[in-house]
Amino acid sequence: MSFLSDVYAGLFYFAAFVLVAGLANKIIQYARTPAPLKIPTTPAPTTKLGVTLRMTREVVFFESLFRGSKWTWIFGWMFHFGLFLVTLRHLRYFLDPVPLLIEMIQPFGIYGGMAMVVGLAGLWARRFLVDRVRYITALSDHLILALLISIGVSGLLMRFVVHTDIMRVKQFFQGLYVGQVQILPADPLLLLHLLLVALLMIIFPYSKLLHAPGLFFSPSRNQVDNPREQRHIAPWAKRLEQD
Amino acid sequence: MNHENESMNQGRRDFLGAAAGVSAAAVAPGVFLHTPVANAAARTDPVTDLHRWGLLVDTSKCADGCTACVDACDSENGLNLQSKPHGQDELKWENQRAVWIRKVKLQDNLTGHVTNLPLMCQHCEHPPCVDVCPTGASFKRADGIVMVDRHTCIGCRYCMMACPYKARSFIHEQVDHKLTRAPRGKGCVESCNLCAHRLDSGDISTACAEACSAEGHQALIFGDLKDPMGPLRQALAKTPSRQIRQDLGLNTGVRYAGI
Amino acid sequence: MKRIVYREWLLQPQRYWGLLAILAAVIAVGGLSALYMEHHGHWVTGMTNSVVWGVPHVFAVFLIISASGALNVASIGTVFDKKVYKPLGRLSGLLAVALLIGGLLVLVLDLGRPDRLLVAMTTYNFSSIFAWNIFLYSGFAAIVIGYLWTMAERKGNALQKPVGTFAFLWRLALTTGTGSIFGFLVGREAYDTAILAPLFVVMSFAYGLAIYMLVLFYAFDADGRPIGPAMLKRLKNLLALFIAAILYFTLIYHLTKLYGAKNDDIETFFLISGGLYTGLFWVGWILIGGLLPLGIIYHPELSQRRDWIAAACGMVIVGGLAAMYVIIVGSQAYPQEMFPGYSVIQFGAPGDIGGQVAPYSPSFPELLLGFGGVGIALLITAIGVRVLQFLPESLADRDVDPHASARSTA
Amino acid sequence: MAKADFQVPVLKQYPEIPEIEPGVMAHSSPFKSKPQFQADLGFPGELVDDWQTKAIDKMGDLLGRYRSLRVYLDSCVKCGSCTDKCHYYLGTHDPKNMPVGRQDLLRKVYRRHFTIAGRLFPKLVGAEDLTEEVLGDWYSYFHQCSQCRRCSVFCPYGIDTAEISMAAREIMDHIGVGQKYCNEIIAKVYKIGNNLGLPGPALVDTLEGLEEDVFDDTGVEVKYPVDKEGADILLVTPSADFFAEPHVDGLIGYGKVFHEAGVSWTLSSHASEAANFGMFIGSYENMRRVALRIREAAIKLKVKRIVFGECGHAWRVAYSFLNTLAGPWDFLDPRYPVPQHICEFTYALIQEGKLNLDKSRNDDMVLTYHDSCNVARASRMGDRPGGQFDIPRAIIRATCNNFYDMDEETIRDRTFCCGGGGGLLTDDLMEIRVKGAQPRVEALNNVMQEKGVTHMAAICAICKSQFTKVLPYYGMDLDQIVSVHQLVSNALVLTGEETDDEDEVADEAA
Amino acid sequence: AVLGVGSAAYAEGVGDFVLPSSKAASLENCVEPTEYMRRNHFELIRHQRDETVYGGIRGDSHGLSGCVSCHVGYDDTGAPIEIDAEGQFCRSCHAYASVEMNCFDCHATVPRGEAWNHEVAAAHAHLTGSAPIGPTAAER
Ligand code: HEC
Ligand code: HEC
Ligand code: HEC
Ligand code: HEM
Ligand code: HEM
Ligand code: SF4
Ligand code: SF4
Ligand code: SF4
Ligand code: SF4
Ligand code: SF4
Ligand code: SF4
Repeated sequence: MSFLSDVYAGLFYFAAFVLVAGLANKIIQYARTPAPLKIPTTPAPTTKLGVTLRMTREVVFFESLFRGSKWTWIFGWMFHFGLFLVTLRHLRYFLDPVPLLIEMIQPFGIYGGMAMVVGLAGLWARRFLVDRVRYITALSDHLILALLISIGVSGLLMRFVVHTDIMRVKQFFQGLYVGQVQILPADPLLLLHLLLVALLMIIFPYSKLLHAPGLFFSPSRNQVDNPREQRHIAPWAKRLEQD
Repeated sequence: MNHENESMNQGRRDFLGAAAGVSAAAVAPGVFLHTPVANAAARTDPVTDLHRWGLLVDTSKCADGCTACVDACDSENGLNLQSKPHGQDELKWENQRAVWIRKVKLQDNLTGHVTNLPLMCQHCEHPPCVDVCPTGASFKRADGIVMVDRHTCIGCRYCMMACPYKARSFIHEQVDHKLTRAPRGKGCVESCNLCAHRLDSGDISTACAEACSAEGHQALIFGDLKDPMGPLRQALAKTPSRQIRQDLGLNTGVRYAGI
Repeated sequence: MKRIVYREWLLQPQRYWGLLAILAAVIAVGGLSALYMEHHGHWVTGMTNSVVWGVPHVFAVFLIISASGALNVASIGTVFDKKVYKPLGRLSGLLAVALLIGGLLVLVLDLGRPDRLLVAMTTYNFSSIFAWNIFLYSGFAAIVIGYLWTMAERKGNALQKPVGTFAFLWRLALTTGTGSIFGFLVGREAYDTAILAPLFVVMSFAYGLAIYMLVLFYAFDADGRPIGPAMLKRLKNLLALFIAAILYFTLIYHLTKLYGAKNDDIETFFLISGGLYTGLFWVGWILIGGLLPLGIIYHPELSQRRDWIAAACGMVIVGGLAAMYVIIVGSQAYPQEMFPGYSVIQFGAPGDIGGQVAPYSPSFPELLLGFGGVGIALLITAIGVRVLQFLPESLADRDVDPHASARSTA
Repeated sequence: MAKADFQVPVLKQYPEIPEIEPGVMAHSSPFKSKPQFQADLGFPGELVDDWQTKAIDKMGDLLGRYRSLRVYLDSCVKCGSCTDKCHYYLGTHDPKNMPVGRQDLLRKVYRRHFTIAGRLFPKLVGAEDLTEEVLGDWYSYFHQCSQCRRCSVFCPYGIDTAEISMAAREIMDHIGVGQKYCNEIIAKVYKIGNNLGLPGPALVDTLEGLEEDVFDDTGVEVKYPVDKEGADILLVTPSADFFAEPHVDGLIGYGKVFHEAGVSWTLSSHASEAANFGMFIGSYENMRRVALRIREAAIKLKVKRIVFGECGHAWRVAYSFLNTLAGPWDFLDPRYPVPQHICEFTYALIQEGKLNLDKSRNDDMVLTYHDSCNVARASRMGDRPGGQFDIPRAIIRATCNNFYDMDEETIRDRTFCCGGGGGLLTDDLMEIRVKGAQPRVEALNNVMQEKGVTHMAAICAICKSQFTKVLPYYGMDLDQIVSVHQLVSNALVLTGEETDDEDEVADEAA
Repeated sequence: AVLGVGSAAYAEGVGDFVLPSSKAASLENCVEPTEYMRRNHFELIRHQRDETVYGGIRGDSHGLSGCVSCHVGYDDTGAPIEIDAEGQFCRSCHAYASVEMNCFDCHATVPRGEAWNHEVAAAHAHLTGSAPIGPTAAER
């Protein structure tokens, strides 16, 4: 029992470290790499504010994907929006006291969970049904979907079928903040859920999940369309001029 | 207004027919043997259709100026704990607060004769409120009591539209004070439930009928419409009675004598 | 066969975003009103235990039946194979879904416990028309979306006719169902009649078409697409037909009521002595919603002018709201008759209403909520036509019906 | 109809997304560049020893220099949104022509060498070593991308396969595998000043010919000056404009517009080429070298403004990169953007009412307009986003009575590339050019059938050349493609022009 | 007065949320094993709710009124404290876990006018706000 708690405590310390360090590393790498040319996909906004709006539309509504593929958009958006709600709902395990806003979103998180699983199922189905998508799918693409679906399903099962002791779960994670290992309820579903979550955290910085930070660094989306007005030059290109 | 009288007579005949049907049901084998006794303990098994609870209002006995039944219902069911929201108009509030039973005074258009009667949910056998309720929150218990499951009521108020007796009330405001036996909250519809909690706790009485007796009027008689020996059926046998809006054929559980 | 080319709505960005901003503001105000009413409880509205459905229901029912009517245009195209209506089909479907969502949202936000929406969607009482309506509504949305898909996706074209026919039947059921919400209320004098169902069906045709035409005119004007005179004439004649049908069924309705002799009191109430309700009936329902638009449509000059036709559509809509107000609120205000031959001289406590006309004055938030619903419907439409190809590039007569224009020029 | 030794795609009424047919285009690759031209550009002449290591090193170098490459290689989630967007996929059905399929050719090597997952579990994430076979695929398929950026419009992360193609071509150049067409042309620019290798005197000759033609036509002396020092405007235009049809009609139009505007202008023999093939091969250094010629010419001729003629890729480099590559332009007149597009110039004059346009002169044509890919998705005109769509259309509407757009999904930023961009405009790639043109030609065919469209206007030299060559394969006429400024040229009534029917013109102008 | 609030919010063991002043404090177990209650109490009350509302069954301790009567805390004067008040039994948990619970929109938060049963009523006669007990019809 307490052995299990120790193992999970260790696992989560490790996973959190990998997630944070890996992501930080990637983000710094992206930020440091220069973009020597102006390549926004036009028509593009001509002001910073416009770019912020464009980016917001991409992040919130998946605008380009909407234009590209309606089915993928429906399922993809369902999944991500569901995931977003679930994440907000999960904050209750990690914050104390729980902010009012999170408290108010709580009930919607459950719908989010369902939407997430349905969306993932749709996305997965597409990987089998559409020949073009089947062609570009690697094993890892299937595995990530399987991982996320398993997390979702185990969570929903806990919510609706085999309840776990939420108080203890929260205490466990609150304990981790201060380096104490509290008792984690030894419910199999919870243990599975948490194991998969730790796995997700670990692979995040080393897989295609990098699309989340990647979008913000995509030059075709985040650049202002003003090359005639402002000279844009990368440091290494500047050096060419000095020769 | 000749035809009105006619329809009243018609009503009477209908009722006799209906009453015959009731007794026929009660004579069914096995049923007859069961007589309800007031056991002090609360019930542990679900209600059945061996009973159908009802009331007889003898309007001739209902006193002008008396509101004992209304007051009793109010305190039994916590209705007196409602408070007018700050700033609300007095008259409008009277039209908005929950009322389970009201005292009605009628005057005959021809004779000018004044009749008093209490009006509450009539516990229809074929309740329109139940028919229309989208979620099934309005329901009829096996023992004939029509009530609202306020855990599934969404507050659509369709049942209020459907009820011919204006028996239902919508809770228009936040309720601060409530009784354990009578939970109540904003946004649901409710109405007289024949003091179901009393019945379920082993007693056979309603607060209103009890209060009327206590006042010495005996205008309200509560009982089991399926028990031929019970006080209600005995009283019905003695007095001619009818249902309000008998034309709708709802076969109400509350009957009126003297109108 | 000639293809119909559809294009996204290419309104100038500033104008488009301005429009969205206005609609968003209307919706926000409506939302805040709902929040306000929900937070305090319904006592802040004009509604009471006597008039339990107020202005929100007027708007909601209006929007819902209009939704079903808006689909009419598509049905004429697919179900009745009128080719010239085909290009109008997609917008018709979109508008139907949008209006339905707008109406339902108003309905839901006026519930006592909107937080139990899930209860409403998971527990059904199948003897309730209302419950059937929930099915009818969500089914309607789903079918119309499917129908839109068959119109937009060529793989689905073959299914267009069966799906369209199904949608058409479903829609009739829906309006009939909505009408029946009232028609089966035996306890209310005004409603207890089967004629309400067909009345609602023709009302839905007219209101839906009027809204459709206004939206079409605006959208086409805004990005300079042509509507041919033959097309215009067709639409406006259709509208006239529906208006006439409303007037006819209104007459039948009152005749049946008058015929059922004991109803003459409520007839007197509606037609003569009902104060506001009588006024709304004659001026709103009959005059503004019926006679005036008919006059415009059959006027030799005015009927040639797009703005006058638009005005006629506007009048039909105003008349429709008035009709809904009379039907929904008026009938509740009229006292329920429980004791024939008696006068009610006291009914509970002094403010408690029985035996007399119940007062109802709508509060501001109720109105704003109603407008919010309209805003939602328009917002969905505006976004829909912008991001997807709902609008045909041209409704000029030669593009829609080459033979007809050949005939007319010949 | 032109003869083809391959199957020319059939045009349908409605676009169809084909099923994949792996490998059908593997055979298509351009001729390799000769060592001598490689050297001119600073690349090894032929495949170097230990090319694998060199290629990986170069990839590492580019990853450090281009954020786009880094982010794009990491971010793709294989959502499939781009798969049916590339005209080469639609025309050839080869899955490696799906943008993501194309990217993956490079990505699998990237994963193998630059990611932990690819190093540890190559099979799992689809990572592969750079083998000869992979290099072969690179050479084939990265030369079946016209860098049109259509894929980037629909990708949720804006992944631009053009950037990947450019990087791949750069890597290949660095190990000695260059493409003949692009590299030879760049070498020609360095030597002579333009892609076609048209020397200065020939240029002067050609332009004098034009002046005579215009005079014969209109009776007005419109000048086409070269190397005129002190002119206000330096016009940089694709060299095809000097003689190819219908390009040259565009050039005539520019001259007339300048003439009417009353500005002094000149061409330069040193920078007699607007197109910059440095971009096609992804080589910043070469692109910069080509661009600097314009700077040199501008300084030498002491002009105040620079205006570009009708060319798509050229306008991308001019609009988006010129300031970066050859700026700053502080010695030019600060009142005008640098550079300007000829359409912006003409449009401003139309707005001011300075051009007397007789639309009826174009009544023999019913027009549609082809948004050239790089103008549409990689540049802008005017001061509002989307000006690149509105301004040319406004010019066409001002000069023609009959204009219809093609299907919305095939125009504006969703336009289909002509099929010949990105350095593929060479006869050794005829098959891919014809097949890649299919989506565009299909949309054109539809408006021809439905609206009676007869001609398609374009503002790109590559598009014009490509269509004149390719349309016959589809049974259409090569002269159905026209320049936008050809329309202007037709409609423009020059001041002092003798017209057949003075009254009519007066009516029109009133 | 509000005893055990501090410990309640951070209780670790099973049963540590029980308020010392409540009746439950003196008992060994909840209506079901306490481990079970922690995870499933709401299923129980919900089930009981339907039993009561539709079946009229009120003689079971799994009802919400049962919870309140046993778990409600009392202040120094012996007056019951609302069970969903800050730091009280239901709230201490629900606030920590941020689980919304709207039962007490309608339900009484202190035992007050329990179901009509003179035994129950008599037992609570001393509580403020209890329904006045009159003689039943049977007794009269
Ligand atoms: C007979 C009295 C009694 C009734 C009625 C009762 N409980 Fe309990 N409850 C207890 C006792 C005693 C404990 C503490 C057991 C322990 O310490 O292990 C407890 C513990 C609990 C716990 C666990 C608290 C913790 O700190 O872990 C919950 C949750 C709970 N009860 C909820 C309820 C609910 C919900 C109801 C109504 C269905 C209810 N109880 C009815 C006596 C009762
Ligand atoms: C030991 C801590 C604890 C105590 C004490 C407690 N609860 Fe809970 N309760 C929970 C947790 C945790 C959940 C949420 C379970 C979930 O979401 O899976 C919950 C959920 C519920 C729910 C379901 C809410 C929903 O929206 O699904 C109800 C109803 C409920 N509790 C009632 C009560 C009542 C009434 C009391 C007091 C008598 C009480 N609980 C005391 C921990 C507690
Ligand atoms: C809108 C008001 C309302 C809300 C909210 C409400 N209830 Fe009730 N509840 C009632 C009413 C009214 C009764 C009484 C029905 C009767 O007496 O027949 C009741 C009865 C009950 C009963 C059976 C009687 C008892 O006291 O044991 C239970 C159990 C119950 N509710 C549980 C809940 C739970 C759990 C919740 C929260 C998830 C809840 N209720 C929310 C109105 C409500
Ligand atoms: C800024 C935040 C994010 C944005 C804007 C974003 C956007 C997208 C988009 C547009 C897609 C492609 C469409 C699709 O297949 O759904 C996608 C795919 C995906 N996203 Fe995200 N995402 C974000 C965060 C995340 C996070 C945090 C996760 C994981 C925990 C995630 C997991 C996935 C997965 C697994 C896919 C691939 C689905 C498939 O295989 O088809 N995303 N994302
Ligand atoms: C360390 C992190 C996490 C912890 C401690 C955790 C814990 C839990 C618990 C205890 C539940 C049951 C909720 C209940 O019974 O009411 C749950 C549900 C759920 N979890 Fe997690 N989880 C974590 C991370 C995640 C992640 C990353 C995802 C998604 C990718 C996820 C998806 C879900 C879903 C969909 C549900 C069901 C819906 C819901 O209750 O919100 N969880 N989780
Ligand atoms: S208590 Fe009896 S007498 Fe008094 S009003 Fe009620 S029914 Fe009439
Ligand atoms: S009287 Fe009204 S509320 Fe009561 S059962 Fe009949 S219809 Fe329903
Ligand atoms: S208000 Fe409640 S009880 Fe009445 S019909 Fe609506 S859901 Fe049913
Ligand atoms: S039976 Fe009970 S609930 Fe109904 S009116 Fe009488 S006292 Fe009120
Ligand atoms: S840039 Fe154009 S040619 Fe290249 S892959 Fe993308 S769509 Fe195809
Ligand atoms: S659209 Fe973008 S993310 Fe999706 S498969 Fe294509 S390149 Fe990858």
